[in-house]
Amino acid sequence: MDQLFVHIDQAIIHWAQAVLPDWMAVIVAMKIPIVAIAIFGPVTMMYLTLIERKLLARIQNRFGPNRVGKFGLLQPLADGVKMLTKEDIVPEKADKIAHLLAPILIVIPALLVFAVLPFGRNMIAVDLNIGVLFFLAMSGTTTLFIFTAAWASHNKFSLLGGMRSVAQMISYEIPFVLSVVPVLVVVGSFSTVAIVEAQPGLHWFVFTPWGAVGFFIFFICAVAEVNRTPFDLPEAESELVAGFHTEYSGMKFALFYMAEFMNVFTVSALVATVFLGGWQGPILPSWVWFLLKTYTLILIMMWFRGTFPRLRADQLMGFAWKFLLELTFVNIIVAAIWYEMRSPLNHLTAAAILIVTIIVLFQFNKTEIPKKRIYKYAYAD
Amino acid sequence: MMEHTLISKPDFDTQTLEVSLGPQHPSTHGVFRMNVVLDGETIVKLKPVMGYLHRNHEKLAENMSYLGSMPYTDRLDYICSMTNNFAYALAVEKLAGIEVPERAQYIRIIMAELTRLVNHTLLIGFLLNDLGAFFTPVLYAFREREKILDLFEEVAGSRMMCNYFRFGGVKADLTPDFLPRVKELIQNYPRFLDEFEALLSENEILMARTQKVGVLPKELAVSASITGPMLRASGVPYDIRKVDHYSLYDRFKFRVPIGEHGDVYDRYYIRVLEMRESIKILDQAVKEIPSGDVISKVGAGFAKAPRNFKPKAGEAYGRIEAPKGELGFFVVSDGTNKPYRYHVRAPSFINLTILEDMCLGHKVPDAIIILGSIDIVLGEVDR
Amino acid sequence: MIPLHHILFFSSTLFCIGLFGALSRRHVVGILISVEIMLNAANVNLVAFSRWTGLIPVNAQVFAIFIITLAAAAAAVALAIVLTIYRNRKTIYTNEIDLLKW
Amino acid sequence: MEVLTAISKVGIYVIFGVTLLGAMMAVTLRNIFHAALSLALTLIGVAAVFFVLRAEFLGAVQILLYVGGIMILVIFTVMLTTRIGDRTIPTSNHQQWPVLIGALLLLLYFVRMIGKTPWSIKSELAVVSAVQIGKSLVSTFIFPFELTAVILVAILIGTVILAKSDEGEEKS
Amino acid sequence: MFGIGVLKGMAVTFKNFVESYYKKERLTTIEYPEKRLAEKERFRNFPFLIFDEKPEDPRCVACDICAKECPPQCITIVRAQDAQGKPLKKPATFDIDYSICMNCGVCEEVCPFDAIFMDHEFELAEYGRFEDLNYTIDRLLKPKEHFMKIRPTDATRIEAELKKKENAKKAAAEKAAAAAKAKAEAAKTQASQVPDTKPETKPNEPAQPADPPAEAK
Repeated sequence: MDQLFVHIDQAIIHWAQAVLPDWMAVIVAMKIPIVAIAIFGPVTMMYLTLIERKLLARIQNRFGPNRVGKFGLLQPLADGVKMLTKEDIVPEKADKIAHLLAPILIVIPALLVFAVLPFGRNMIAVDLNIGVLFFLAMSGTTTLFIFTAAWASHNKFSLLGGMRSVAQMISYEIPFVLSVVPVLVVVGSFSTVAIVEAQPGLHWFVFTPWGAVGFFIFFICAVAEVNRTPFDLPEAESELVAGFHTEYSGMKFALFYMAEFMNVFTVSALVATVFLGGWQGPILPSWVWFLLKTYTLILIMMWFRGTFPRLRADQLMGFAWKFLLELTFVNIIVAAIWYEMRSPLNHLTAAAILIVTIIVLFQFNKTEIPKKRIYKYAYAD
Repeated sequence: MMEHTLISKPDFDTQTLEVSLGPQHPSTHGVFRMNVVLDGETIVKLKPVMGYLHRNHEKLAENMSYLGSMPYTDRLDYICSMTNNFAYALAVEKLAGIEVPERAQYIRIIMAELTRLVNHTLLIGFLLNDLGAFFTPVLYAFREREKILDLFEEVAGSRMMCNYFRFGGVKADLTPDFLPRVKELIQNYPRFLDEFEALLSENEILMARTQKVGVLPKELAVSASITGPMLRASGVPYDIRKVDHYSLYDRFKFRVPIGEHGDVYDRYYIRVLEMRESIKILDQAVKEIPSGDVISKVGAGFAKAPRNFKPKAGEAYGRIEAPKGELGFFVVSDGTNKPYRYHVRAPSFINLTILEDMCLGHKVPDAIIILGSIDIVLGEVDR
Repeated sequence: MIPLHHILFFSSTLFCIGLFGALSRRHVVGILISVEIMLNAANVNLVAFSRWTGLIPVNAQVFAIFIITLAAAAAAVALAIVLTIYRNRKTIYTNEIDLLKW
Repeated sequence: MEVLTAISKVGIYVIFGVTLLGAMMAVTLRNIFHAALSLALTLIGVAAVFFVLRAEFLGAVQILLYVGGIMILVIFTVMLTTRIGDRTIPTSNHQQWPVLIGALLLLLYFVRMIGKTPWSIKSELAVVSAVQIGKSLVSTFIFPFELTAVILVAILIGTVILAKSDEGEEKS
Repeated sequence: MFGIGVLKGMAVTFKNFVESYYKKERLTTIEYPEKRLAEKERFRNFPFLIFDEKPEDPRCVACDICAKECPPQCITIVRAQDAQGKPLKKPATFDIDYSICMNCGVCEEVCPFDAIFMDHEFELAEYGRFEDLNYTIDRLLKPKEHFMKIRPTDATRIEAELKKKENAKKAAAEKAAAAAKAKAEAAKTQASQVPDTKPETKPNEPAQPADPPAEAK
């Protein structure tokens, strides 16, 4: 069961070698993972939208889409058709080329990043030896394309949304990148497969002290990187109407939507790979473990969306620069110390240092942490 | 130095940005526009623009019999139609000197307090919606509001446009299973409130977003004749139920919560505490409600034939503690069956006048939640 | 694989395009863009040599990394200067910024 | 199998072509916003060239730093300095043609010089991994590494002061 | 920054999520077209006219009180006339413009003849905006039984009152008839002093079938 997809892959390659000329067979062999990702990406995106709507509905005690298809299962298809048939309005004074280019440019990195994720034991599209760095580089480029979308649609609201989103993405990119460094220091290589192999059985990194803190920071920054509540400032409906994608409709809006949800999947997949031991797990086949962990993280992100109000721009920045960044630096040092020392002593020292830093950071941010209030009553009879 | 002839004239010279939020905007509670001048993200100038929902309510009332404009008062503050009827009925009864039997007074108080629960629950839901919580609090609020609206429909015939009050009492008596259902509601509501508070009150993001935002100082509140929860959140203990003792409010024991900072968080939390007090009033009212007829003989006659209800010439101003503030009706009669002058003192309109003073220096998202915390309904603002 | 001199042709053309841009652009940011292109051309050269001829291939790549970081730093300062020029003189066209003091 | 190598060779030349096209657009387009975008295209093209030359670490760093960092700076400056609805004016000043000729001459000289010099090509092509770069950065190149760190901090402070002080001055 | 309050909030939403699967009072959505909510008795939607036996003679006597009292003035009545042009106690046309009516129930209260009541029917979508929603008399008329079906308590109360008025009218009619007969006999006895014939048929004399003179009301 574990190597199911790998056997399918081999079978296709054997069939291709038997039938096609050899160079064609090699091309087919290369193309299988690409086709798999090209199907897997959009399909996950479609069904993630459905899962999100169903989950949020249940949190709010209502049913969620159940009219189209048996339990609303065909709803994503209906949305897709609607998006395709909707008229595509381009504002008259907008920058036509950039307006068209932005959604395409945003989807490319979202798809490219799938190549680096280890879906299961030797089920990875391209085993780059700079896997994680490639992922971070790709997610870095989305900032630029979001801003082109905002600037090209030539409207005040999207401009404000664009500026906010760039500021947020940059200030969360640094803790995002640096919180992975401890894992790289301990594993010694960028490649995602190596990282997963370094967490055999149940020795996931999340159970080490620096791993827990790293997981917390990495997950928070991942939520911010993907612009989801409580950091969904750029497309804050209540203030900026729809942030940078106000002026998009029809298929272009669908592309933004697709990119957002694919990012949600890939980012939680990376968090699962780096901190929760990718496809490592006791009994179940490897790819089941991988999907299980990724989907729990996605459900947590959706749970956030159902519960939290939005952070204001300056609080959001303050949280990144004045809390997360310092914690990441200390985390790197603690990981190094943990790596050097042996036996249980390292866990204790690492945990001690981390707790001290968290307390100290809380003291520094005292002014911002709100206090509970008690209220008195008049006319108390 | 010699001024160069510049090729391109910059229009970004003062770095300020003129943005108009509304009238077609997802979070302005109806058709209300704010012309905001922004420097970066902080608000430099804010001009509210109203009047999109003006329906000429007061001129209409002058060409209609007194009872004819009672259904129109439901449309003033379309969330609490019962309290609008209550205030109008009080004003006309003061004008014409009509007595109201005890049972009718109790029914009126029960309806008023139920409307207060509906209004405050809805407001907290929409305030959280402006803060960005994606519809979860609103839908919890709607789930509870449904129970109360079912009670209204059972008694008055319509969920939101009740048209239930008549001069001298109420249109019809309570249905047999109205009181048991109110008792059951009184049991469950505190449990819902505790769950609502657990979700919201200690939520750090909410506290961070709303504390010290949109502070309304006590003096400004009093001088701008602000009334209702906004005034009490700024620390002024003024509640018309306790000041005027209208209807039978002095028979019930209840307290009035007071805030000190007067910011958005206080206004939110005062409304939660007020809901708990309303439940106490409902509890006592449901226990002590006497039997008897629900409308005085005189009132029933006029309800049957409103055209020959000719109060003697004179004027009267009846006011109540509506969920949004002091809702008053000023009625002037010249002896005919049509009022000579009819004016509504709308609380949200007057509370809206100081929106700019509270928003200066804040960011755009803060202006949205300050507007949300004032609790305006455009039907009442524009009349 | 392709021979070394093809890559060198590519990087030199890239360099010349950057040079042309740097010298003929009227918009200050345009000039900065061209300078970035010239730096990239140099990087390509370095990497090509490290791959084909370099004695210690690592040095060239480390050198390329230093160039990238310092290019980033230079770009940051340059753009800050451009902003201040714009704020004081309301223009970012090179032929209008010809006074040493304002 | 030679079909595959032919395809990959064509692929490399396509990357070269796209990068050069991007560079030319970046240099000649009138609308500065489009020029910035084509610069992004050039940078990504150069990163692709690094990948082709088996320098993945450098390619990833290039994308991370250049496209993720410097491009944002360029776009921000472009946004802050142009007016919405600003009509584009001729981009190049009068020295356009002489510079073009000079650049072409220089290019010709480069090409001739590259063609003539006998490159001492090693037998097997070197591949450098991220670990090697990391180690050498901290061992042989420790001094430049620290120096760059100092320079970066200085620049950080400098830029903030440059941009910030005017902000304050303008206000008073 | 992230403290306990945030976790408590998430616990609440999780509880809601889980309970909405098995707790009845959590999940209150009713899937409208298939399942419907029980209608409240006093629910008032648009008004309708009521007729006792035949749709030709509705209870409404075209007294125009409801048209005058209606706040948005959406009722227009034209009184019927017989051949010679004498106005009759029946409306020729009685139309309510449903697009203007705000179902406030004032017409039901002020109608002295209990002829107009508020209906429970709310699925009234039409295609045209102007004429379609202007309900004429034939679309407004509904039998007494419909009123009894939708509003039992009010219907019984009103039927009782009508019955009482009916009996009072009949009794008054009989009294008047008896008085007239007594007067006639007195006149006859005075004139002929003939022994008065026992009108044994009087007690079980059937009520005149003709409709009682209206002015007795």
